[in-house]
Amino acid sequence: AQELINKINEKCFSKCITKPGNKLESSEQTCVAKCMDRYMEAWNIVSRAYISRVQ
Amino acid sequence: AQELINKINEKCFSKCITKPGNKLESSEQTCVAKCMDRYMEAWNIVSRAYISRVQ
Amino acid sequence: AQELINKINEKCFSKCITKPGNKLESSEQTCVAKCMDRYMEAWNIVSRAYISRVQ
Amino acid sequence: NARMRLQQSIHTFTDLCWDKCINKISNKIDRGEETCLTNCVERFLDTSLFIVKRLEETRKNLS
Amino acid sequence: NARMRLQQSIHTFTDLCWDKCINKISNKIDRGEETCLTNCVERFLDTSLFIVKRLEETRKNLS
Amino acid sequence: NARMRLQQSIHTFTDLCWDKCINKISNKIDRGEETCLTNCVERFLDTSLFIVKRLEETRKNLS
Repeated sequence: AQELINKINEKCFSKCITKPGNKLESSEQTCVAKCMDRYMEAWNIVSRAYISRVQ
Repeated sequence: AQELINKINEKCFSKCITKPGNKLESSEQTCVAKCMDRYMEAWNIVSRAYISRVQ
Repeated sequence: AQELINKINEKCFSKCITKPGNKLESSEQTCVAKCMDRYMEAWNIVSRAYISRVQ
Repeated sequence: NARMRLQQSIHTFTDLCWDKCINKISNKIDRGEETCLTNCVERFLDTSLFIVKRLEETRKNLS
Repeated sequence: NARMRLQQSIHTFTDLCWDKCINKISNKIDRGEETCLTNCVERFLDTSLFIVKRLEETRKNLS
Repeated sequence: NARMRLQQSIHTFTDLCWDKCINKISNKIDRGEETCLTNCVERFLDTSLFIVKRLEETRKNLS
């Protein structure tokens, strides 16, 4: 799962923390949490599409 | 040639398939074919420039 | 130091040589020299921040 | 290892298609985004096949 | 090798935070840019911890 | 392996200079694009030499 964590970190940091401040604001945490859920959803959709093609 | 194919795929997909639809449209195929030829031309020009410098 | 040189090369080429001409202009050299110093400063700041966090 | 290569491909496609299909982060991936993600994977694979096929034809014509 | 992994992380963060914090090349990195670089590293690490913690909680709730 | 390193460099430069020099896909690479690609490779190598030389001078002055 390390690769998935790295990708989520990279994508969600760049989407949610546009101007890094003194602490991780609660609005940024909410954004990261949502972004993380969306990324895992996307990963599942992509898996299904890819596996159904290569089978 | 695998590396070349991967690069062409990456560059030409991003240039030619801006909004992925239900199938690869013939206009998208034409674009990919042209893009592929241009990429290989560019590869040749870059090779010549690089080799003439490192010799 | 190879990795640092590669990163400086990549970042400073893209910042300073926007339209590559027949030779490396002196204004481009000045820009690369400054960019290189700034990149190494940034590297030091990042190191300090990172090391003080992981300690 | 086949399983690891499969996972790696899925990571690569999710990365690429996320950038192409997801603009803002909402409460759920909507229908349009889902279709875009699926099509993105399929069209990328189509493009890949198209390129390999065309390269082979070029080679055949040259020999 | 721990020392090499440390160096690699510093390269990765400098790359990422350079793009986020440095717009134009001036004679010195100014106060605002320095703060941005430091915060960029710290917030990235916070985000990383937040993600790992949240994943673990999800797993715990599922089991 | 020297041949593989050469090929890898050509791939890296084609990738970089393609993004810098090719905007739209036309029927042939035109004169301007060709000059841009050649200059892009040469200026990148110049930049590389300039950086290495300047680093060495800094080291000499420090020792």
